[in-house]
Amino acid sequence: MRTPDANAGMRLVDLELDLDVFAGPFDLLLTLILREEIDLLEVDLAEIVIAYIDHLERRGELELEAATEFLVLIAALLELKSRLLLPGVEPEMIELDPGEAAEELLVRLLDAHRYRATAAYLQGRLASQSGHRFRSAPPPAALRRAVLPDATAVYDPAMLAAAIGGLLRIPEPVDVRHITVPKVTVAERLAHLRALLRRGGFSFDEAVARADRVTVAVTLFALLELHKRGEATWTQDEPFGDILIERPATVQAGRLTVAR
Amino acid sequence: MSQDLEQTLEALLFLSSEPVHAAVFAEATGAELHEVVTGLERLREHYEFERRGLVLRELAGGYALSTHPDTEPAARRLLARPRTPPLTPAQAETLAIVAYLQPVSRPEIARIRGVNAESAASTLLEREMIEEAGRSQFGAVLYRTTDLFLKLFGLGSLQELPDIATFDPAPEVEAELRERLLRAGEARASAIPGP
Amino acid sequence: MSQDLEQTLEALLFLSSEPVHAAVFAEATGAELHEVVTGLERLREHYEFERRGLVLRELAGGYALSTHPDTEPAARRLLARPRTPPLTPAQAETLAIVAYLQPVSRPEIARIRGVNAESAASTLLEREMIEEAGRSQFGAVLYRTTDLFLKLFGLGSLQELPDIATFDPAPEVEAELRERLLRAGEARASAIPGP
Repeated sequence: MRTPDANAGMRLVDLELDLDVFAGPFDLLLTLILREEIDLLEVDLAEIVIAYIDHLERRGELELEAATEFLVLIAALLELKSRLLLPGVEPEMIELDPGEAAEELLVRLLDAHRYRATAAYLQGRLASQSGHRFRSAPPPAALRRAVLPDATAVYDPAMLAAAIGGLLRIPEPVDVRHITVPKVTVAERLAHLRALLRRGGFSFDEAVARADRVTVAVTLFALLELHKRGEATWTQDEPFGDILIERPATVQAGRLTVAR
Repeated sequence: MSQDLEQTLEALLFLSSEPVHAAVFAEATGAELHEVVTGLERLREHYEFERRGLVLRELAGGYALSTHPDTEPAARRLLARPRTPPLTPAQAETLAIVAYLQPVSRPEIARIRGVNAESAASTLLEREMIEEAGRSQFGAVLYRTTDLFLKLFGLGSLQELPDIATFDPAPEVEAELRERLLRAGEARASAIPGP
Repeated sequence: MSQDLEQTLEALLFLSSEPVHAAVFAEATGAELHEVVTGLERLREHYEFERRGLVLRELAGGYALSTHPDTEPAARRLLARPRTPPLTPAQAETLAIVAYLQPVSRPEIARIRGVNAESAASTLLEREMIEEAGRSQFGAVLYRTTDLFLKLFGLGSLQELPDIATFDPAPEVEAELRERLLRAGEARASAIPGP
């Protein structure tokens, strides 16, 4: 039914990319990623999406099937990439070899195809039923009137008193005094952490002692920033354990060697 | 062709909840008016002579199908069974307000509950646990409970409604129940942050 | 008696807007279940052999009358609207996934479709083709199909849906997808470039 050339679904190969790490057709990039010849971490997926949108604009039409397929592929890539960005969360997923990654993408694509076919079946089925109409008029009121003698006690009257009791309860006024406008900034916390670093290593708990939750969050954000800039490194022996922060042992040509 | 017309007329009558004029059928089927009238007559005879469960009746507004009077007892047994699924919290609250404050208007119920009572009240009306009881001085429909309500709750009369003191969180407050419910409802409404 | 039963069943079917179980008819008519089933079967044959405008159908686990599809053009002219608006591709895909995987969560639907299912699911909920069916262990709302879905799609039960394997992509499609995933690069490298 499908031939490898000349059909709507194949038009994805027309998508030419010009990225920092790669220039060429989209499916070649996909192949190279799956074979780990290009590091997925280095690929800016947003750039691919923008290229695809430009591509659509140039064509002046939206090919639904090709668009769906592109979305499935890019979503699968995004998920793979997000797993790579979160080391330690699912270690077995990082071990995914190119064959397995391709297999996973293939399963996705097959599922998408399968349910697209099912959808077409359901649409056809609904259309084939359109000649069957049902009467929607309510039955005559005279026939519907409940017959009193048939009725038996099925509800507990206490339910009514309980409902009224609940409605009589006047709610506690909401206390909003504890909500304060957070004034802490990343810049302040960066300065704080740098000051601590100058004294040598420190623990995260120490850095946020007696701070409120917003300050803790902003401090963590500042710490990530320090790490990104190569100014700090950290170790955490166990999940939810304290984090020890130190200056990197050595800094070589901007690349970071983690001190252990 | 005429069998087809009779078939089509039967389907159109089945779908119509109100009586329909022969001229309307003529337009829908593309047949002549006299053909439609003949078709309807044959349909009427079919139901009558074959002793079907349906009857074709000519009313002021046109033609309509209805069920044969002989089937009425079975129809009642099918349709008039009291439907008594468990009440949702919204329905229980609405019903309790009507039971204790009757007659009470829908806007008042909404004020006490702090939320719209539209759908709960409709369900209770449909299940014949509450009914309309005239209008308030501002024109709002008033509700009261029905005899079926008493029956379904095993109550001899409204005087047998449980004393709310056992469920009342603030029994020391001496005030009219209605006033206190409204005050609590307003407090609830103002406690919910507005949009 | 049996003519009476058939007559009564016809009237009860006419009055019921939703499919009704044979057991409910047995209760309403006072007849035995097997008599009801036989009566319904004879009614079905009557509509079919006498070419009536109505059809007796088994839907969503019960029995319901509908109009004969031959009468659809006239019904459309009379009621001036199509019976059920068609589904968009996104709605149909979402419905397909719910029908086959139920109960299924929205994120799972999105994962299979590769795109957000928000708006399609809302429309299907609004059209009452799907409904909520509790929550998953992660708190996501689960969906299942409704009886209205079965009714609209002419199904007696979910078992009547074709085996999902029926919709497996053809082997050559699967081979082609595999090919594209792994060998498109090579193929392109050796082929003449350009669209």
